[in-house]
Amino acid sequence: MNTNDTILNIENLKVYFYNDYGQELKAVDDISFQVYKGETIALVGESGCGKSVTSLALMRLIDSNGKIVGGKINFNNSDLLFLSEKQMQNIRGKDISMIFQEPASALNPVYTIGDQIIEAITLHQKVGHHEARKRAVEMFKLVGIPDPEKRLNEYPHELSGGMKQRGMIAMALSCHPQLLIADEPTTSLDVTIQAQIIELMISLQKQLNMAVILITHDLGIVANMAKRIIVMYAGKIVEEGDRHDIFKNPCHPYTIGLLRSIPRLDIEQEKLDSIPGMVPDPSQFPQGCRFRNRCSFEDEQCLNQPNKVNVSLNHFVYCHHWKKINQHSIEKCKIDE
Amino acid sequence: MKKILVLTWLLVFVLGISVAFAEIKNPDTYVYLHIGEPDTLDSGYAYDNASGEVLTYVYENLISYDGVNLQKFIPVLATEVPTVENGLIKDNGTTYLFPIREGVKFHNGNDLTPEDVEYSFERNILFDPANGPQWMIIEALFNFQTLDDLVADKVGTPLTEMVDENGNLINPDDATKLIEFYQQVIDPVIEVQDGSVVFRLVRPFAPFLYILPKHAYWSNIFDKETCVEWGCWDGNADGWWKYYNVKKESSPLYDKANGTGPFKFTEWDRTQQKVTLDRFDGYWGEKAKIAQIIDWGIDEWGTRRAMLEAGDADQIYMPAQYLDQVKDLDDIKIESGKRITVTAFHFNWTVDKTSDFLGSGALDGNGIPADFFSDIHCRRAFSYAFDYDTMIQEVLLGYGERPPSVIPSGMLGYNPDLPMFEFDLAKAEEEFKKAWDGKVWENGFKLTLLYNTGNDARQTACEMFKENIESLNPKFKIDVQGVQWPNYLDAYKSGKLPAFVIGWIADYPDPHNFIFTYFHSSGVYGGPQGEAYINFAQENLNPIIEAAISETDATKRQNMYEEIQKIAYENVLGLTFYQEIALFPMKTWVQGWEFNPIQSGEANYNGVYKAE
Amino acid sequence: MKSETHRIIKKLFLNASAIIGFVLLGVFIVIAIFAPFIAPPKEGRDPYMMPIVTWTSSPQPPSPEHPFGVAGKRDIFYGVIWGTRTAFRVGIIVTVVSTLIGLFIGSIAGYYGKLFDEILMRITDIFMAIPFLVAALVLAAILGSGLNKVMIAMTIFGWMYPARLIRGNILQVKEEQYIMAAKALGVKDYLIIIRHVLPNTIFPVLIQASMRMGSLVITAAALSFLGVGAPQGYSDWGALLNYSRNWMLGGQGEALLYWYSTVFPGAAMVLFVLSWNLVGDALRDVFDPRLRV
Amino acid sequence: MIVLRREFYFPSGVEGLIVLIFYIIRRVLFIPITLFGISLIVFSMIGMLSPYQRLATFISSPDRLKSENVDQLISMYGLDDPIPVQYGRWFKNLLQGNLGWSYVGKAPVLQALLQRFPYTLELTLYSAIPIILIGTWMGVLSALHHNRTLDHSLRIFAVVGWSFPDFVFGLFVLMIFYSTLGLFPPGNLSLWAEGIVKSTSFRSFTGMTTIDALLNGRLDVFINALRHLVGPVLTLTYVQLAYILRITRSSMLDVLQRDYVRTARAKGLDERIVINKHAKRNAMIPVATVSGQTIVGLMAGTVIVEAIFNRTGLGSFLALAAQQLDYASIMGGVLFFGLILIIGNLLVDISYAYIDPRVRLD
Repeated sequence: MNTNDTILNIENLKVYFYNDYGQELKAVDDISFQVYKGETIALVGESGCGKSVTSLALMRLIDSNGKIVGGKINFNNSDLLFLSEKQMQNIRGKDISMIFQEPASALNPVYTIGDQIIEAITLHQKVGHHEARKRAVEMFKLVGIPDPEKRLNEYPHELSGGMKQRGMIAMALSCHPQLLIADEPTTSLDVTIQAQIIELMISLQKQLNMAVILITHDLGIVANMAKRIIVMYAGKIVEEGDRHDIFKNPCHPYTIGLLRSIPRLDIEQEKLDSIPGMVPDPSQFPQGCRFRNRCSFEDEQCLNQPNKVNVSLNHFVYCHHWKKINQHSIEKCKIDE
Repeated sequence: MKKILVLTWLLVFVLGISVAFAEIKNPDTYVYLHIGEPDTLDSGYAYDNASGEVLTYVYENLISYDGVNLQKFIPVLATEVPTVENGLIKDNGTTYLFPIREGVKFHNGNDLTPEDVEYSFERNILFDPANGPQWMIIEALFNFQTLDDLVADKVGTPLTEMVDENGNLINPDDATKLIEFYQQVIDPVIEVQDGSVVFRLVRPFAPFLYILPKHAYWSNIFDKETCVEWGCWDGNADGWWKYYNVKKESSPLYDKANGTGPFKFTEWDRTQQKVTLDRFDGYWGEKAKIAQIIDWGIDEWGTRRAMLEAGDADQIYMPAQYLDQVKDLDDIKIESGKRITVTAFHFNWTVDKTSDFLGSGALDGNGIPADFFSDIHCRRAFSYAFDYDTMIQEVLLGYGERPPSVIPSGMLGYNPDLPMFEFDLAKAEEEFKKAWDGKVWENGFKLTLLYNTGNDARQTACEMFKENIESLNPKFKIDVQGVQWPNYLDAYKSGKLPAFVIGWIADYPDPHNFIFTYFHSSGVYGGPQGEAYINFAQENLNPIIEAAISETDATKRQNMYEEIQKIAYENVLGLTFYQEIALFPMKTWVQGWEFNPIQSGEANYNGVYKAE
Repeated sequence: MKSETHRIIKKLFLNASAIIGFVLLGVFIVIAIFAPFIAPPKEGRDPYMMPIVTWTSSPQPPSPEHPFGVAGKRDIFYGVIWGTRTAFRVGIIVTVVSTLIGLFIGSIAGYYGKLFDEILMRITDIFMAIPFLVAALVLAAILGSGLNKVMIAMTIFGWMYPARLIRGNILQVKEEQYIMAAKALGVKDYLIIIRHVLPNTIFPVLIQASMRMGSLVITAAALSFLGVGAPQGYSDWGALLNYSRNWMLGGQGEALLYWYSTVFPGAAMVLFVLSWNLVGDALRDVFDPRLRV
Repeated sequence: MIVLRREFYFPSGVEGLIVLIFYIIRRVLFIPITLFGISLIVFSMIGMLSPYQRLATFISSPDRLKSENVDQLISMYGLDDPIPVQYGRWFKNLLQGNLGWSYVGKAPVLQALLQRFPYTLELTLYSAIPIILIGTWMGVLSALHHNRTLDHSLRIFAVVGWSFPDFVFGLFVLMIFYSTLGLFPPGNLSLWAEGIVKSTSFRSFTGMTTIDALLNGRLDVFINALRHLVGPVLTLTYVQLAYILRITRSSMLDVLQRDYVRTARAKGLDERIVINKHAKRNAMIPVATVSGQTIVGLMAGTVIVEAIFNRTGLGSFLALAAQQLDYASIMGGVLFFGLILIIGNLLVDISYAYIDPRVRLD
């Protein structure tokens, strides 16, 4: 994967929120990563670790009480942070588009699903209503919605959860974006529908040669879809690497803990290992490594900020004792694909 | 998009701005604003000022007063005013003869004939609606208060028992009796005699001429032909009872009028309480100076006043207390006039047992017995406890006079030197101590005084009694309550009020109209003054009142009425507060305005006109 | 729990209009409590009746002993001060009673639904279809005029609004799981209503009640305008304004000659209603779960 | 708290129409029952009055009333009959379409009501436009600037309007625009304009002067009628504004939190389109119901404005009837209003289904 076809390069992104008490919450604290054309990258972590905020920051849709305080977001070699709102609007939905977790509430209840898609198409592709309608039907077929002509005229509340998510995807992809951000796309769907949606996204990605940022806390989905995985914890990246590296050779204690807490069918497990303690309150992050108070390998060295260490090609970790931890985990249990 | 919509809407509104000030608005229309609207245009039924002020100029009477002089008459539809000297009053004042003017046209072109005059009076007598004004004519001609009593006397059974409420005879063969009644009792009393109309009274009635002149709209002259055509009584002896005491709204003349007066009735817009009259160019006499009259009821004082200032109104009705609001405005002048009216405070000698204004009903400090005011000391104590001069100076702002008793100034029987009550709290205290041989002062009492909300003068009078009497003795409690008119009427008419403030506007300028009303046992205010009073009146007042009415010699009548007023003073039958001087704010461009104390309206429509 | 209340109080005082609302309300409460000291009534007299100071009925300008001037022969200052007590008395009694009635009817209709709901809601529709002013006037004629009679009328024709609101909320809350769970546990119906249903639906009613506290004063004023309600001379802002309405156009060419007879009672009424509305708005912004901004 | 009033489902196409018609029939069937309920309640209230009290409306010069007249009048108008008998008599007349005579309106009750209805309708419609437009406009503005100066000042401005008794404000408007500036006079029309309207050449289509004037091509009468409308409309608007503003504000605040607004933004739509098209359309649902209620409420609520600006109307007619206890007018008026209110609510509910597709008309 050579570097010149990077479509997105985030450097030292910082996004802080200010709550009613005037405290500053460092939701995203100095994040950097790249996304390559046609590649699926997964942002993984417990809820509240800043992965959604990162995605919203990308689209510059941060709520009113939050602010992007630092860093750069280079997309197609222009920094999104310096674009005017007008320029940003041209990008949203055309070059970068997004789908959300709750299909039920993500679609406007008072307009038919057709209207909402046609609106996106006419906005970005400067085509007449009739032509836009034709393209919407095509998109519906693409995402596998049966009898698209009839479905276009129906209101969101008349569609099932899965159907709505397919509609969302159709809308997001209607203008063939270069980058799709999928924020927990399958979380609210039941398992059978989840599988269909994942297959759909994989096939669409190939067809449209589109980069996808998949945001989820479900490692199962990540294993299926993502080429590269970024593990986030408390607003920071703790480990980054290819799928093989992360699943086969996890170095950061948090990543290991995550992997160990997945229920396995193939081996006997009386008790699931879970990570002790709770995600710290964003207003009082511990000094130095933010995972240290839950890390069994904690020592005074962890008091200062761990820096980025290159474990192998494209595999990085932010931990002082990653070697020791890595060794420990390999011996403890063989984890295969 | 929305902002534009709102702006256009505002723009359209402001488009029609035209600053209209100073020069005379609607120069040939006289706009007079007052409260309420006419009750009916049927002169036989109407008994309120709002109807009166319209009827006075649409219809005409046999005679009229000579301008504002209420002691002298001038002929109108009659060619001559009957007097003993010119022989038109005969048989010791029981026969009056009116020669009828010829060539007079009704608004619809019909001619005035003596038959019209006879029909007008007979129709109204036979109509005699409850709470209507016809008692005056029936009393004058037949010496009975109602047609019902007259029929009861002559036929044996009262009319109300012979006729059901939609005018049919309960027992059909009464028809012959009633036909005879008409032919023998009613018809001969008013007869057409070659070009004149003769009235034959059952006994001399001194103020008979006062019941007939202009402003006495119950004596208006109809056109028989039109009335019959519209569905009134057809004039025949048979079936007259169908038209007796019919409901106000079902009278054919309710909202139609065809008179001989200087103005034609054009329209009564009942959604705006507005009556429009236009000048009748076929009028036989001197034509009115203004072309159109708008007689409009606008109940909100602020709106009336704003329209006067802006010139959209020429004259408005104004309660006295708002005087200094319009006093020194440059384009407004204020005329005044003393009406023949008296406001007085009267006692109920035996309050109805079920009244809830008696408190505990005993002299125990939180109530009064039903016959509290039958004790003269209580009444006299109240008479000393009222500050008559402050009432006139402060509440009426000086626009009022104090007549000694119920007879207002400007009329026979009025004598300013008669004894008057004075305000003296010390004497009031003495009287209270003597009342109910001392029990009143010892245990104290509590009574309720009621007024109808909106009447500022009556409310202040009650509050004055409260302030003064409660200052005499801490055990005295007076509760002042304002109620809506229906509740006031209910309490007052069923004799539940211990004492009440009430006013009377003269029907006609003769002392009998006041004395009978206030003091006679069957007068309008007789009933509400309680059982004890009725007995008292029957013994020592009714005889003199009835004697005075049939006395034709003016000086003798004057002494009789003074005698009655002395009795009233000695027995403290009532406390006269004031005779009001009314105020009439109008634009300075109003000319020819004149006030007649007996008129029911506030403007002489046929005389006013507008000029700088 | 601490942080929750802390958050609410903090939230309340961040919001400017909430501060104005609470401060104003505090001032009115203080005036109402200390009315006998601020404007001492004559002993042996009904304290709610304004003392008569002159017999001329035209208003007198403010003077040292009558700081707000004289209107309708009575001292405006006394009327405005004691008017605060009247406003609270009318507001609290009518709102509390009518809300309780409304809660009772609304919760039964909402919770039991079907037949109850149909009948009770039809009755509510009937009561709402009768124009309030007509009903109040007829009732005043029956009961006699005076402020407490009018309060009865306002209560009889005031319970429908809380009833409809609570019913709507209950219909929504009824579907929630925790109600099903409670039923599954066999908890008695009325206990479910009191412990589960009402606490979750009470806030909108409280907020509506606070709004109505303010508006009742205006309704009372409207009734005084129509000649019912508090008589002239009673310390009630509505009655005072009803008197001063005839003097509002001023006199002798000066439009604002009698400004004080309208400004003082009018300002008192506006500020009173304003305070309740701002408090209501503030409460809704804080308590309404949706508006966690 | 935005509560969906009722569950209505309104599928598009023919199927929807059938559901709609059934729904209307069901609601219409309820009207007589509700009206019957209203008449029972009001009549029983009137029944509690003493015959003397109820006599007041039948006599014109009360202070001239003689005692013996009182009993004669009471029996003539049947005031002392037992209440059920009087109700029965009234009900029998009602069935024949005769609502009795109105002493306040000095005409048959039905005619008095129908004469006044167009004036009230006209005033209500002309006030409804600014109330709803300005109310929603300010509501959205204050929601968009949540808790900032504009939000506070708009709300205080509106609440001051709401907390002003309308007769005080009405007189201010009268003083400023009429007494001093001479711009907008009270009453329905100036005398000359009324002359034209009353003339035979002027055909009355709707009874509403402004519309009739346009239909008759009389622009001058139209302008004059508008000038007379400004005062009352201004008063009603300022007083009623706060309610619409508050509902719009809280509904807008709620909608702005919703996910689909974020989706709209994620689509790259301009903020103005996100607000006006997506957010506002949803926020207007509860506002529509409230606006419906406000319009219907205005019908009865214009008593004081009609009195101050001396306009004909149902409100002042009913208030006068209630003050004088003219029972025929009260009964007729209350039923008339009941009908307007019920039909008004029905229309609001049906429009509800159009505005919010989630709403089912079952």
